[in-house]
Amino acid sequence: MSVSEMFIALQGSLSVDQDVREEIRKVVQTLEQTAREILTLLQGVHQGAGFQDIPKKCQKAREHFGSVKTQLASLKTKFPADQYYRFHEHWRFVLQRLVFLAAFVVYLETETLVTREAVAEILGIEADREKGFHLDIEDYLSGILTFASELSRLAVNSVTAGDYSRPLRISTFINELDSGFRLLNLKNDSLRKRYDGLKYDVKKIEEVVYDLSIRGLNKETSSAGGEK
Amino acid sequence: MSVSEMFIALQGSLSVDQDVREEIRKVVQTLEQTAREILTLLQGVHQGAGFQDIPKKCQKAREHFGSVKTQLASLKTKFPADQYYRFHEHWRFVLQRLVFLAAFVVYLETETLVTREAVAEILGIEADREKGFHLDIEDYLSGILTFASELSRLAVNSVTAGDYSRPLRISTFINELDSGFRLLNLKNDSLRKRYDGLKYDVKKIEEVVYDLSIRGLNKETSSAGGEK
Amino acid sequence: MSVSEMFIALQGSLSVDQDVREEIRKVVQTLEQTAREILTLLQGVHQGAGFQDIPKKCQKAREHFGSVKTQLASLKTKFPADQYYRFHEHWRFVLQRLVFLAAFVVYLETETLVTREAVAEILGIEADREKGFHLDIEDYLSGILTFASELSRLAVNSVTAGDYSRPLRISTFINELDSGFRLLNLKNDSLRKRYDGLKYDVKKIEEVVYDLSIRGLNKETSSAGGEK
Amino acid sequence: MSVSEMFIALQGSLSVDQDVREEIRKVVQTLEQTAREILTLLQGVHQGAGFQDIPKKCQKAREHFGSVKTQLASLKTKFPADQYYRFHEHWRFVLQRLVFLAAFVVYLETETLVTREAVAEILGIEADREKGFHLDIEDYLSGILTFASELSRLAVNSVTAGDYSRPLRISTFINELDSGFRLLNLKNDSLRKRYDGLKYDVKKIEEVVYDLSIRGLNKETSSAGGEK
Amino acid sequence: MSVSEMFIALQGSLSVDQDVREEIRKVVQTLEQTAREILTLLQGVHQGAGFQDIPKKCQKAREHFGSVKTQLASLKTKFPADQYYRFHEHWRFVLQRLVFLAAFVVYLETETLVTREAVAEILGIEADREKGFHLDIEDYLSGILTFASELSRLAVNSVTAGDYSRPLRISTFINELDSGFRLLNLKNDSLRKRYDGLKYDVKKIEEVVYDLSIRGLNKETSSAGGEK
Amino acid sequence: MSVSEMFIALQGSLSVDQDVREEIRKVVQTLEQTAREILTLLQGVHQGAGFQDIPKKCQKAREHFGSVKTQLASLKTKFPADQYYRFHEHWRFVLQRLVFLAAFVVYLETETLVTREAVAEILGIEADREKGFHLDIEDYLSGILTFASELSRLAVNSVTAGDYSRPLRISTFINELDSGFRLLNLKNDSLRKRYDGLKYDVKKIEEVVYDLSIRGLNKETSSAGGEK
Amino acid sequence: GQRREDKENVTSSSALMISFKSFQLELDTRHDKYERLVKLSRDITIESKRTIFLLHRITSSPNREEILNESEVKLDAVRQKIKQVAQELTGEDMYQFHRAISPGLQEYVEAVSFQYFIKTHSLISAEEINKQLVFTLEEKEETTNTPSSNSHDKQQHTWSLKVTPVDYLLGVADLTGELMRLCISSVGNGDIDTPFELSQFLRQIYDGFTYIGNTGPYEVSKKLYTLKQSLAKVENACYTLKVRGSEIPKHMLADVFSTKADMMDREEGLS
Amino acid sequence: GQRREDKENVTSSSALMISFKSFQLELDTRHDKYERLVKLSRDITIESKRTIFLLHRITSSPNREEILNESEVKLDAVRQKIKQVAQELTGEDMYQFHRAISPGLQEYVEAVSFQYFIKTHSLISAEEINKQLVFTLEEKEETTNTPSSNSHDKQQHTWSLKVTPVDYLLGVADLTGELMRLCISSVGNGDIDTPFELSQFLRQIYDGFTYIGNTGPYEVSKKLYTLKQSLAKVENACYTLKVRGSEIPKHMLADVFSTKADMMDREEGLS
Ligand SMILES: [Mn+2]
Ligand SMILES: [Mn+2]
Repeated sequence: MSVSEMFIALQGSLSVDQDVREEIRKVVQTLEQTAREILTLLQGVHQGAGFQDIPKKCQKAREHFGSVKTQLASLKTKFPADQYYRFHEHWRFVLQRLVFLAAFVVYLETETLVTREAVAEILGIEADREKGFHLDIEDYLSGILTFASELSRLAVNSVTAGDYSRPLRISTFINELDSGFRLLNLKNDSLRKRYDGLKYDVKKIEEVVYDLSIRGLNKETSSAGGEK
Repeated sequence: MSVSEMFIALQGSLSVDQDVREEIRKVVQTLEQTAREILTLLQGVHQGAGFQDIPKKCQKAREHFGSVKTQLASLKTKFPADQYYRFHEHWRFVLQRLVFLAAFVVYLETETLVTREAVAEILGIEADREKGFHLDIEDYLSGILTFASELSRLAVNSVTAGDYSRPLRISTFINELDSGFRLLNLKNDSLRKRYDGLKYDVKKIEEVVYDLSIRGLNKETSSAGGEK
Repeated sequence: MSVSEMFIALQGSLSVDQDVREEIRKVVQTLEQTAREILTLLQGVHQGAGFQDIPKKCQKAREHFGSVKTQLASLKTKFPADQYYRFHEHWRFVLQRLVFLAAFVVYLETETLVTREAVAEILGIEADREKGFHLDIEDYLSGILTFASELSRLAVNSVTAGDYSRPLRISTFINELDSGFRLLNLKNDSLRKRYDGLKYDVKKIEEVVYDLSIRGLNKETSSAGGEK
Repeated sequence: MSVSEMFIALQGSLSVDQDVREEIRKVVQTLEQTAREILTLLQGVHQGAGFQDIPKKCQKAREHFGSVKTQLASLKTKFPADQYYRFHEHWRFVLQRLVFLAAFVVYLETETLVTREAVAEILGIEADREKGFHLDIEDYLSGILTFASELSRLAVNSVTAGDYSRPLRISTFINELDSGFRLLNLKNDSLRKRYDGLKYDVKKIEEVVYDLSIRGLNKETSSAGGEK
Repeated sequence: MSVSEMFIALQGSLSVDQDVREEIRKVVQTLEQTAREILTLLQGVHQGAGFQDIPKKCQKAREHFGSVKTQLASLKTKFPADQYYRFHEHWRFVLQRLVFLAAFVVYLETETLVTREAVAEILGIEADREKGFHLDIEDYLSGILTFASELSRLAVNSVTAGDYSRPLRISTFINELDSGFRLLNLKNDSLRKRYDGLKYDVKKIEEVVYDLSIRGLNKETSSAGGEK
Repeated sequence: MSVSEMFIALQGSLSVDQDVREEIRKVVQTLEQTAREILTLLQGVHQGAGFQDIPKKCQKAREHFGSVKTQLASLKTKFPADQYYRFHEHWRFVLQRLVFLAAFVVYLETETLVTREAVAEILGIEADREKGFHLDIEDYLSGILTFASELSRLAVNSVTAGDYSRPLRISTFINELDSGFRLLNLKNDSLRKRYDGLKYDVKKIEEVVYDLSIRGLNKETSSAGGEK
Repeated sequence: GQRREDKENVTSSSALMISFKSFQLELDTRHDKYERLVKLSRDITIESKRTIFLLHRITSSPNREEILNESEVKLDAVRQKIKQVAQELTGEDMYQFHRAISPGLQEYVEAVSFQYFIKTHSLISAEEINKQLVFTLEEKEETTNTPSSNSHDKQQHTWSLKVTPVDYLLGVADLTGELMRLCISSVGNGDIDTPFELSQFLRQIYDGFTYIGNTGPYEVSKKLYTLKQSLAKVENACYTLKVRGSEIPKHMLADVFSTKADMMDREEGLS
Repeated sequence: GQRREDKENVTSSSALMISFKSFQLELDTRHDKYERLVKLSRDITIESKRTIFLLHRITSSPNREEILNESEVKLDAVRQKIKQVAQELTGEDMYQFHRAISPGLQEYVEAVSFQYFIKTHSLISAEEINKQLVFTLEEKEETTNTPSSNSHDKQQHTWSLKVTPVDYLLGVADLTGELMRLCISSVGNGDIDTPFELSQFLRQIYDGFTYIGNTGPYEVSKKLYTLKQSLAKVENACYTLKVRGSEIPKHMLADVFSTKADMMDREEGLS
């Protein structure tokens, strides 16, 4: 094989690579679009009237996750199964966002932390690398941290909406989550930076609980709204 | 044509170009000066006494926008209409700032979001690219984001000034704005980065509303000022 | 118009814009591909055997410029004519490269400097800004500087190929070019920096001529190749 | 004059120059040392107990400024008066820092902004360029901006120390300062960039005032410390 | 004096300063233009026929230096004499270039090194810092180094032009210059870096002399040109 | 020990460090001065008449090395013996230069390569790290490479001076040196870069020998000069 | 050609070649050692970082002792690595290899000073750190680990390493980041004493660095900005605690009795 | 206070804590593997570099074979390290750890392609390189080196690694620098065939990279400038050889007879 033939072949594989990336980018864009729609849906929770119809919002979000599944199913056909990490950068951001959204929905429904396996199921992908297109653990954790930050906002806004019991439950929940994260040895990367933010979310929620308790509001039965 | 004749001709074009830029720079400087004056005027809103005479401040600002119109009218005479984007960098910063100021004035007057068309009218330029010297969409959006950040400051300071109802209205408004932005599919550029800042403004305002509501202050009739 | 309606309209414009850019990018990619092919073709000139068939190589290159014309013709259909500078960054690099290649071909054919008008014609675009899709002066000059640097390589390799008369002609040519550039009042930008490199090319070619003349080789009839 | 004689003469001038710089550097080092001591002294203000003895700290700082005067007096003997800008880079940093420190002391004493003339007097130098070793305007402004940033820290820590009235006074003061800066037409240089930071200080202080006012603390007589 | 009055005064000074800089920039641009013209004139020396009429070229260059004098005379009226180093950066580049050109002319005329005093006279400025607008030593040296590099080009091209005796004289001259520079104790700055380049010029010229001597050409009476 | 006491102690050790460095810098400056003088002395070798009195030049250089010894003896008293590498950067450049100069002298005297031990002795320092202030192997090698580059210049200039046998001897010598260096595994640092230069020196000398041999000059007894 | 063969006659046994062969050996030995030290430094960094994470898991008295013990075990392991570094540097000028080991040593300083602060609420001194970096052969785990087998006549040997003042400073500068994290966590855990204590301590360190200013090397000055930000975060946290602690909700006195005790508790914490 | 103790009730045995413990294990395992691969990559880099230095010592036929053999031994050792990499990556997605091993693999490509060029005067293909990176357990040195002791049932195992096209390209780009060095050395050693051959070869590689242009990743385009400079150096060297070879010193014909043969020799080299 001559040198120029070799380079033609190399150029060939480079352009295949670019085509794959282009295909991936397109699917990822539709995923981002769906994710933005789910987000807009769930953002309604924070606003005055929003607290009443949380279950309805969750149900609607669940429907959207159906589209997500289809889009992710399409995504995994775009590249060889054993080259997940070759193209990882393209979808890691949107996947983290979807984890956040799934965790938020599950929390609103059951006040529990969605497991990695459960998210994977919601998204229609694998939890386990060996089995195919999966959810990387760092992406899962990163999404959970975004969700934690949303919880501190939820605590604040539920007080505004007159629901005084929710912040306490959130406090218990986020404390357990914090204990979980403390078990991890993170590298100095973006996950570490986001984990540092968790402390501020915990702090904020603690402040809300404090505000309620010095006013004796923590013992009231929630007067207004709340879906429970 | 000899080489040197050719280069003499080229130099001719180059120096015309440099003169145009010089002219543009001068007009832009006067625009910046006027923008700073409007800003100083509107900053007064944040200070104690400022809440009383918002309408007067707005009216004064409107007068300044008259000068802006004249200056922009002068600016568009400095270069051929179809080379807007050739020189765009020179005025884009000041135009964004003027959008922010116009949006602020309009909000203070009517608590509504100024449209691109309305800003264009205030500035005496076109909203529509085809019609001539216009307001680029991204510059409009960028100015709106600066304005959103000013709103969170306004929420804080209106509480200090004893106006407890305004923050709630601001909160509703900025949530709507946030939903609007979520409809956009922004690329990974400076606009996207600035938009990422919006969520902090939203959160800050929610916390102000929280502070009021946990103290029952949202139910009080605002004791001091407020133009409504 | 509600806020969300307004943003939907804005998103409409933004996505038109993104589509235009996407279209432009695609055409530019094919242009780059063609430019690379012409470059690979012309690089053959530097090889020993290459000096014999310069005319053939030039002819082939001319054929490729046919494709370039078609591609550029397609490019200009992708956006309104008065937005040239809005999207200029997309094609400026490839256009500079095409100027270099056209200048190289013309030089190999006739040992003259291609004018801006002539390049424009080769590329099937306008030399005059007013007339439509044109060749920006700075892009023209930038391409010419790349070409000048190629000339110093040509001087060296023509000697290696046994053509002893060419370097002297190149030397005269590049001196004229250098004088031409000295007529320009360049700002301290990238073009200025690139122009500073020209003096090294001039010097290098002078040294080649020196090497030949001190050995009396400039007086010999060139023994090997050379198309003249 | 032979070439070597000429170069010996040149070396003579060069080494005089180098000696001057060496001398300047030495004095500047002692100035930096004194400035660091004043800084360490004034930083004590931020500590709980520190708020009680602000007057004592200011008095001590004033004594240190005596040394500064002597050192600056020595500095100006090191070079001809008309070469101020030749060596400006050597002392500009420390001078900015001294401006900050003087402004801080004056503010702690009288809650006013030190003028350029007053700083010059504290430092024993001229405010007026024509009169000799003076304080450059940009250095003055730069020092004032550092001081503004220290004020936001002071507002926070005075609350922690139980002084609830000071933040309001600081807020009024920094707003005035901000308006002042808006009168300046700064170029796009480091000063402009630093000025952009001022708005964060303004905002931070407004939030402190907000925190106090929403809790009704701004109306209390300050319980702990405060020198007033 | 109120804060705003103070800042208005400051702005007054700042804008005086900006106007001065604008004025200086304009004069410097015309200086650059003249310098480019002299350069073009002298570049002719390197080309074939150029060696014949060196004296004429020098005379013409001398005339251009008349314009330079006028322009520099205008430059020094633009700012107070004791602020030379405040604005030094604006003209230092063009002044270095003029030193180079003056040194080249003087060398072509007399094969001697122009002294700093002599350059100053040619430019119509002072050699002595105390006396007013002067030629900074480092700028003088920097210009001389540019000139040295031009000499190596001259040596090469004089051989091409058939003048075999000049390189030897250049070699002696540059060796003396090199020894001169070795008397200087340069700091690790840009001048030092440029001086490091001198040794390549020395070496290049020695190689030219070598080329001549191994071919016995140094003993020939120069056949072509040479003004001596 | 309180925190502030600790920092005072740390600051103490930092300023001791700075003082040591200042002392070192001073001695190094005198060393550089001496090195420059030796260099000027030895540069004479390259010029026409210089070849006659090489022995005298070497003797004079030897005397200067006496001063070097004294200065280096002073240098080693400036810091603790076991912290050589802490301050290495300060003197490594001048030491490399001195190695070059010593190697050049020794070569001119005996046409042999000075050993590391021999250089150390000439400089009055140790070859062995354990014994005290020593010559680092990389500095030794770096100096030798500078010397090699000087040899190629010597080969060129000895031809000019009419000494045709020296280049051949230099060729043999540098070939052996090159073989030596090829044994080394260098890191990608400055030594590696300098070693890459050796190839060009070898090449240049080979070219001189070629020039001589095609003219049959390699068999002549050197007609002019040469100290042998 | 003939000339090429000539070159071969540069016999590989000439004096020059012999000395260059020794240079080869010397350089390779040096580079190999450098490389081994880089690897050790990476190990030290990683394990130190993990120790810091471990220490952040302290939230209450029950697990406090346990974690402190565990951190001691981890730091002992790190010190064993440092011992290997010290062994590599026996008879060497440590500054020659300083760049290889400096990152690891800084991280160790950070970890060990963090542990020390948690235990004693004070700053460990450089001397204290260095005291723990003197190693003797007698330690039991030595016998198996030493690469050289004839450890017999070396039994009296000791190895030691001193962190430089600059490494110490850089480690302490990074410590402040960990202290800031500890502070924010404390607020989140309802612990309101620690933040005030930490702000005092951090201010002392900040004042110390201010005092040093730019007289140290550039790397130290470079950390000042982050240090200032950490201090600001801690000061803000204290500010928030103070402000909210000052609030007596006059307008809403429900259930005062039951929360009174709790509030008294808090007030104490602030004084 | 009471609240603090509440937090302890987040029992360490909750489902959440159990899964986070497994996350800790997973992350630590991943990071440890990454770190081991970084170390292996460094080893591969260093030994590859030394192989390149060794190959530059080839100057003539006598030592040629010897050096080639020695380089083969060295490269075998490097491949043993790569085998360890391959073992670490068994069952993994190699792209997950690519950043750790890429520098080493690039340097190996550089070394092995340099050796290949010296042997065959042609460019080794990526396929050829990868063929040598398939390892089986049967190799004799295996039995001692394998960390896992129960190698019994693994005997049929093979491990392999593929360098990516980009790693291959980056290695080849660096190869051109070595070829340039080889060219200049050749001139210095009086070998005038090699430079012309090298210039042909380098031009082909250069044309290849030009053809790829900016369609590859940024790292590839970044090397184009250096590559162009290397080519210019080689072309300049050939130019000089040609110019000086063209010179028949008409004015000085002494001793023509004895040098004639030598000159004819040179002319041939040029044609
Ligand atoms: Mn840390
Ligand atoms: Mn390499």
